Amino acid sequence: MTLDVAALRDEFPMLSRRVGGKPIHYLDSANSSHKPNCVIDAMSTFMREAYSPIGRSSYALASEASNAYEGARSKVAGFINAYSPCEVVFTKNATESLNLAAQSWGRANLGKGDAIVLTHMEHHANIVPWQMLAKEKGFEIRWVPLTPDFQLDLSSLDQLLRGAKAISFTSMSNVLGTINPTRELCEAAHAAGAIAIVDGCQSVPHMTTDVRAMGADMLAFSSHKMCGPTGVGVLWAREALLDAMPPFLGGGGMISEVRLDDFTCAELPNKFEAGTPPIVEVIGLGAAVDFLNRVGMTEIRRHEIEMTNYAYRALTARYGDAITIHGPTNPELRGATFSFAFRDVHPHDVSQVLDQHNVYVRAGHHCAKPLMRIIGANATARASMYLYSNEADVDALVDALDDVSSIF
Amino acid sequence: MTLDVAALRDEFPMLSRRVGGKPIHYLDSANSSHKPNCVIDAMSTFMREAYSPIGRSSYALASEASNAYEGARSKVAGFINAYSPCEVVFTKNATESLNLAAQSWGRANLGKGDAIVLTHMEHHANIVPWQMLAKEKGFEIRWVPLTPDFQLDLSSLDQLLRGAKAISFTSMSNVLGTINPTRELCEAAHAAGAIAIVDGCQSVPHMTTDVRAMGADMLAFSSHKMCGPTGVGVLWAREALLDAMPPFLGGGGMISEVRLDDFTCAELPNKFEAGTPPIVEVIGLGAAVDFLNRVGMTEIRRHEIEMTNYAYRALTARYGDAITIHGPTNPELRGATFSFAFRDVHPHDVSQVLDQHNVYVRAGHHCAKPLMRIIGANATARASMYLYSNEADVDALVDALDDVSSIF
Amino acid sequence: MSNLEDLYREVILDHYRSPRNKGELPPPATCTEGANPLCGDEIKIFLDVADGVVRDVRFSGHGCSISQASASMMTAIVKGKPLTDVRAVAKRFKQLMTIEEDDGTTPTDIRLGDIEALQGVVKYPVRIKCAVLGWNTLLEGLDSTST
Amino acid sequence: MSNLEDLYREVILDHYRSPRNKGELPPPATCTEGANPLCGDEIKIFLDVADGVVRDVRFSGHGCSISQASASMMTAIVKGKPLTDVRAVAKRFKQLMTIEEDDGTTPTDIRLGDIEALQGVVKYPVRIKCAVLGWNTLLEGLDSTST
Ligand SMILES: Cc1ncc(COP(=O)(O)O)c(C=O)c1O
Ligand SMILES: Cc1ncc(COP(=O)(O)O)c(C=O)c1O
Repeated sequence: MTLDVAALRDEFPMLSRRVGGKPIHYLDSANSSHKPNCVIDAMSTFMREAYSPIGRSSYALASEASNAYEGARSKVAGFINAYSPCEVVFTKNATESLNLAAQSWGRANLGKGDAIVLTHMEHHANIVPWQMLAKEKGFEIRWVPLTPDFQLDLSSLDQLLRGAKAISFTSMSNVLGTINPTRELCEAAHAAGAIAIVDGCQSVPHMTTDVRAMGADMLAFSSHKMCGPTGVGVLWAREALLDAMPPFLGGGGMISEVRLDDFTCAELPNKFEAGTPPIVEVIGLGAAVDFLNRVGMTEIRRHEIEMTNYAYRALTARYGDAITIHGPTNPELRGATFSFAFRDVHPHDVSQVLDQHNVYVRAGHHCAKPLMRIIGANATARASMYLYSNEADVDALVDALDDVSSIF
Repeated sequence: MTLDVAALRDEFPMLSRRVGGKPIHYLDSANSSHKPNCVIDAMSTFMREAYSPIGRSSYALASEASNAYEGARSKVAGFINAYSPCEVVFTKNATESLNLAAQSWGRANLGKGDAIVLTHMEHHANIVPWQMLAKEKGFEIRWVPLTPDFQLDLSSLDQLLRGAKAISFTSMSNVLGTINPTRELCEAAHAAGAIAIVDGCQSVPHMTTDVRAMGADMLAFSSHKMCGPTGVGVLWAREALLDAMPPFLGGGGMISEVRLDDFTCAELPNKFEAGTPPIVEVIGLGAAVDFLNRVGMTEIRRHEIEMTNYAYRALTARYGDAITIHGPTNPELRGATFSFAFRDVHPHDVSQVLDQHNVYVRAGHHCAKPLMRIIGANATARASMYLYSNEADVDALVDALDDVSSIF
Repeated sequence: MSNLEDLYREVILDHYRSPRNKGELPPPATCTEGANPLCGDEIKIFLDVADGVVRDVRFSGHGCSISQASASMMTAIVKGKPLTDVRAVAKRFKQLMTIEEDDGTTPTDIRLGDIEALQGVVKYPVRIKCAVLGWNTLLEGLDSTST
Repeated sequence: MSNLEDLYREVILDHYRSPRNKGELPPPATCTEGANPLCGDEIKIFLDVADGVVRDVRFSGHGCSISQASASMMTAIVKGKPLTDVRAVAKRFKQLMTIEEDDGTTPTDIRLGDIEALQGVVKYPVRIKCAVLGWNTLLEGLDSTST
């Protein structure tokens, strides 16, 4: 069964927005996704009918709200097949999740003479936190390079991992669309005695995630890319790892005892959730997980493979060599995210002309400057799809590129 | 002119929620406030009609959304009389704001032999981040004690500040209600060559804030306590200070350049906003600021002084010595937050009985364990009011306490 | 008038007002501390265990009526009991509090006596932590004694 | 067909396709780098200033049509001009781009020539940064030369 995309689109009010009297074609879902009515309504209904501080207060409404909040944690835990809800830490976004990994686990475990492994296709969120810490602690950062067909070059992986304490890598490139072999990478890490941290931002919204099958030690992702609200992200990690990690942010909720001279930490997951959490946003994320489960992650993945095929054919049929797609050609090995160069027109100009046709793509370095340098582009235009993307979106993109040709 | 509280209450849908068929009396606003329709609607309308990633994408909808986001920043800047919007950094809550202050400013400026000054009435959010850093860096934490009438004892302030690099203090105690002399404290800090960091969580929602008049160097507060959504907080700091501070979280948006071996930071305020920000929540906070401006901060303060008077009289008239209110008696020197002991009944039991009457107060240590120890209470019950609190709320509290007496 | 009779039964209030075995035991009795960080309740359990029997037990600390009454009832029931019985009662109690599932291994004939009165707590989930604080601390104490 | 004629005027596309003064100047000419972190555009401005006059100027780097055309037009207009005129033109241009207010101090008779064609950019706020990148870099270069 494939998705009934037309029906799904009706659930996303933004998709019927018109600009200049014409429909819009949103092709920037790798950046952030739109929100279905059920998520928007879950948030506003909660604020209207059930809002309450959680955890710290004990009256009936507060425990009702706490239950809703913890219920969402269980939903998220189930969604990624975590061992226990207490392994799910709510952050503000995936960037905070990765900073938490670096500042808590990294600060406690990395020093002079140590090394970690990253890849050339990481997002800045999985580079800069490690660079910041490395500057202070003096450990080494090693890089997994790319093959010419936009895959990770694993030929020297074992060597890179030798003596390394962790590898942190993206499960799917936000620029190339490349899906990385997470399981193989996690196994190689463990064989070398390193832990495996997975940046799941681009895969968790688009395909089934199973942290047990993956064998990961930590997984970071963001709500706003998976039909959920902004303001909340997730760090999942194995319980034993979280237990051993020092706290990250200090404050209310994460302590068990505070004296003038010292403090002790609360149990998981509270230890890592200092201050008032994004209560409403977590409720919204729970609704997004329900929505994705209802639609079905397998079906979403299948739909995106179909769309990838469709887009590939449509773009190359019309433009041939005039368009260069930076990324694997096999749709099974990639997500529905296309970075491309169109003739020698600057991506900023491409996106400007597309914008005029209500075709919304992103142009720039996509927060992956090292990768851009490696693929030899200063910027690319990127069209990225999701469960609600349809052939009309792709057709509009293909047609609008004609206008780019006519201007430049 | 006093507030038309009845009309205002109609704007807060949660206040008409009934439990067990009866109205609720929400007296936990120091913990978190309810949200008016205009805030809830601003968020859901934005998600339905204008949602878009900001900053990094260049199509028309993205710049529309960026303008809305930056517009909210300007509103917040205006609300506290900041010198410039670029001094307003959006965080996830006040706790993150204070951790940012500690981890960025503190990590760069505090070492062995240094000292900072806190007070005995701080919230854990303004204690633990400093303790965490002090453990690592070995600087000293000094404490401003309390007077018997629940004020800061400033008699030895100059001595405490001697050689200190910062004082960080709350503008209003979340337990005692005490309003601290922020201006005097900031001046004393500057005279001693220290910077002044203000935890504004409890004052910003309830009275006019003017960072220039205050003379503060940094100010932290949370959206969810000031009619805004969860998931967003603010750190305001002087531009020169922010400029000199190293980054806190690393990732997309906060960089100007990233190479394999290094990165450089973006300009303010982006430097401190790594990753996808709480876009929808910032829009909601902007709506909350508009709402508070419409109601009028002077009028809100006046209303809360009246409510304080009313509550004081009502509680002591009925219960005399059976109730002990931990906090200043003069309503001009305090906010409408009452921590109290009722006979020798444990606060948890007090709040349980009150809950049965739909009177929602918080019982516990209020994330201020050092203070609790100092006032000799293991826990207190706390009733806290806001612009929408009315005499019926207080009357319900007073009546319900009768039932506490009848059970215990 | 309130509907709290379920929670604040007379026998609970009685244990709260007149706690049994409140106080301390000198060494070699062991002392185990427990706390409920959320509400600030703190408890100490003093245990004198010999020959597999709880010879004496005391508790001190502060907390709400439920935590104090529960601790008082607990001391009353475990005092003089063999450890196996104590553990079985603890298990039974946690099942009553719905925080442990009945795995069929608990003898069904265990009498909880006064403690049954605490079952009204289940309707007030946040108070369950208060009711089990003393019991959890006791179990921790037993674990450290028996090693 | 698109409505982009305002933005992509013929004269702009001409400067983009055939940039004037593209290249480098050897020392002692100064070189100043500028970048637009959001979109990745990078530019270098080479300046040969003597006796208060911009004797020669070149630019290199990469960027979109607007940033390239604007830089090209800029070099064409400032080459050979006294510094005071250059600063006045820069100021006038930034006013055109609405990022600087007209404080009344700019002579009103400044001719921007081709550069006027860039005023369509104002309707596309995100592109304003592209249009001023070269100018800002030039001003930075002048500031560092004159000290
Ligand atoms: C004085 C004070 N500081 C800090 C905080 C922490 O705020 P948040 O939980 O929103 O981070 C609070 C509220 O809980 C507070 O009352
Ligand atoms: C691969 C990858 N990692 C990390 C991030 C950062 O996510 P966020 O901006 O939600 O923190 C993103 C998205 O921007 C991403 O695509």
